[in-house]
Amino acid sequence: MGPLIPQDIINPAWSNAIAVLIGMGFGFILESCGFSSSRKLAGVFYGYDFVVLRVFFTAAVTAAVGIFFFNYMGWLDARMLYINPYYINGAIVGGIVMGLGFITGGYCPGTSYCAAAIGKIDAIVFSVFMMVGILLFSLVYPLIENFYNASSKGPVLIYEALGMSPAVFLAIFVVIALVAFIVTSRIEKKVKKVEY
Amino acid sequence: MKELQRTDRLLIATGVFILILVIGLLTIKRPYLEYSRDLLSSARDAQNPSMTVYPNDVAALLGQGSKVLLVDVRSEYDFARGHLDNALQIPKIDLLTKKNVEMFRDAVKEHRTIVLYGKDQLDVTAPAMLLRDLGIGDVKVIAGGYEAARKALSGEQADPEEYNAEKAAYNYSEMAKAPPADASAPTNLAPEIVMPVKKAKGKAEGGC
Amino acid sequence: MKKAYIFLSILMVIIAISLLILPRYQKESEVLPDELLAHIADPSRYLTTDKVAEMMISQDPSLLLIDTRDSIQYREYHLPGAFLVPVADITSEKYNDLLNQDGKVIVFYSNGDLAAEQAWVLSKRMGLNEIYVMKDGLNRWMETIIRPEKPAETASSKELDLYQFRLGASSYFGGGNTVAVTTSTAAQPVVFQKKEKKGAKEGGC
Amino acid sequence: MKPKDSVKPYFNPYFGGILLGGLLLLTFFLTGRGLGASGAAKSTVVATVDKVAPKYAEENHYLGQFLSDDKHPMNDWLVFEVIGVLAGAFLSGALAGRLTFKVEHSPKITSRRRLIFAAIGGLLFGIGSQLGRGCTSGAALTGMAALSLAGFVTMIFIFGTGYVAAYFFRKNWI
Repeated sequence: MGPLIPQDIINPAWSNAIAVLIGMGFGFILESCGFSSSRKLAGVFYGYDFVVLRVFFTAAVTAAVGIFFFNYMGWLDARMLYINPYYINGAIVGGIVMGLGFITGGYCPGTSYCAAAIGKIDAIVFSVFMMVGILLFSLVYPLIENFYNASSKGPVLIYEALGMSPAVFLAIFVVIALVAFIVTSRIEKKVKKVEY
Repeated sequence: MKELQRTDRLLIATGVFILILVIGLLTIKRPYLEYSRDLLSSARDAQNPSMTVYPNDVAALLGQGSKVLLVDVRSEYDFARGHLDNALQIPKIDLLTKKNVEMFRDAVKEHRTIVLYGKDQLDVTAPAMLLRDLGIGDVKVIAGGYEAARKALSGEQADPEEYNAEKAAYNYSEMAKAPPADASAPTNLAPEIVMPVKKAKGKAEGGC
Repeated sequence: MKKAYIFLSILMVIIAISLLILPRYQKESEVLPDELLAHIADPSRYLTTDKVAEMMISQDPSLLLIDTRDSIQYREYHLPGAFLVPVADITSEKYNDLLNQDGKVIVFYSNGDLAAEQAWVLSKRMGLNEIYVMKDGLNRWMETIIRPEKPAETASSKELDLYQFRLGASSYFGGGNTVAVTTSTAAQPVVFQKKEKKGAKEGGC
Repeated sequence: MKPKDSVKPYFNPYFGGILLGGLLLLTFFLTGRGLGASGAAKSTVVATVDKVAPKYAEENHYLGQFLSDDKHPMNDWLVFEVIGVLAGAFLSGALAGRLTFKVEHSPKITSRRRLIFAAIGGLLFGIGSQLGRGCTSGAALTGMAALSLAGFVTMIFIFGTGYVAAYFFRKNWI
């Protein structure tokens, strides 16, 4: 059955309208979870608020389990889903730079939009400078082009890389998430509360 | 964490998610087509000689009457020009329609042998393999195809080896070592080897 | 509140277990049966020996010839550059890397074409693309490429052209050994007779 | 801070996670791809540069690949999605009474310092999201849901670096 738009079950002309609706849901959920507060987000790094980890892991587990079962039930053809290609350099260095950006800026792109939408001035500054950063990246791109495009592995799936079946990996993933939830709750109780 | 105090909505959301999965799993329809044999056993069994009926045995096969389900995969035109008695014409592309799969399964339940034939053995090798992989019994094929079977039925005895398409017809290594049989102009032709233009022609000839 | 989280934790464990015990119907990577049938019904996978010879002569870098016979036959004779992958072992792990190369056009061959066809069906089910079968196999290869038969004088220019190509190919693939002419002529009549028969059977197609 | 009664509490994070996961699943089901955020910023940059200096945009190896004659760079799925994000977040903030113009920062630092760090963070995130071919939502969250290796690696490095560097920036937050 699914995915619907790539298979023309829903006319692709609707895709932009659907994008707005999905985006609204995305923004609403992020804001309602408190992702519009940089201090709440940064809590994950200092142990006083693990909201990021909780939302993130719950969402990833729910969606991954859902995709697996939908595929199993024939509702969604998992082979047609977009898998972002794995470039070792890009993923690692990009991840490190983003991690630094996260701890200094306190937002990630999606959350900065949410925070900007409810009037957080720091988030507006963050979003604007994110675009400056992209521009900067395009300026130095010729210098790092080789590095950026090197070590391409194509769209690799993690269970393939680990040599597992998807079901086994997913089961492990669910258990890891559960352990992470329990451990972080314990940590949270011990760490001094921060008012924000 | 005061947010963690409220769990009513969380439980409802979880319940809805689980409910969707459970409904999905309960209403799941097993596809009517599934491989019942994995690749390994399919590969191991690919060259099982008992799956081939040689032309000389076709008469005996037809003599079994309703114990055999004979399927002709050639085109309707070829079928109209001549076919084996009691054969059913099913084009290759229609072999797996729901109706035909059910018919095959019923035939297997009634202990009938399914035999495919086409214009030659190659014509039915892949379809028979697919049907076997899908667990539709031991689907046999007629070596040499329709023409061979017809000839055998009209009394012409043929050596089964003749219809063993996988038999090496020549001693390849000997033949490849030796010069071309036609030695009229062997050397001066060498420069003409690479002729991409001839590609189309080669294809046209081999269009069969 | 505590109770709810305990319940949810147990639920997560149940999900994890249910993932593991879910019966598997089919390997995800395999081509579905009806798709496979559509490929089977499409005869474009058959390449003539002339086409294969031409690809070999032009040293097409994407060409990957696979010999689907057994190792004895392979050692006895195989097409130049061909790799041995017996049909019964084609699913074996050790041939995985060979068959799963990007940008390769795989051509299966055997003595006839049944083993090659079976290898094709298995590979197609495994999800390989760009795979072909050399029609009529090495038997035809010998008749057309190694020992091309001279067409009648009245044959069309197309056939004559093809013959010229085959003669060229023949000398490319091993002809030109003039010393052996006398020794092999004795065996030739037999060979030719057989070829005639084969050709007659061929007429059905 | 506003009076307590006018500000609604945040969602239970697990509830939010399940909603977000369900939304992600729906997105995959409808479009075959996941959510994203930084892609829209990239499209905006491409469109802006194309407007200001079209010649440069075309010549630039990086920006040039996102330009095509038949499609405006802003006519992109992610741009529309982010318009939705802004609207949805505004709606949520309005319903919960969280709409205020302010700079949120730790009481130990000044607003100025917070804004400077936000700018640095934005800059880094802009560069990093291009290097990593997606941000936390596009690469990490969506990638993890689809079980892609890139998603997991990116996620591990974002948060790993965050934890390593957290010590040096503690004054900004706690």
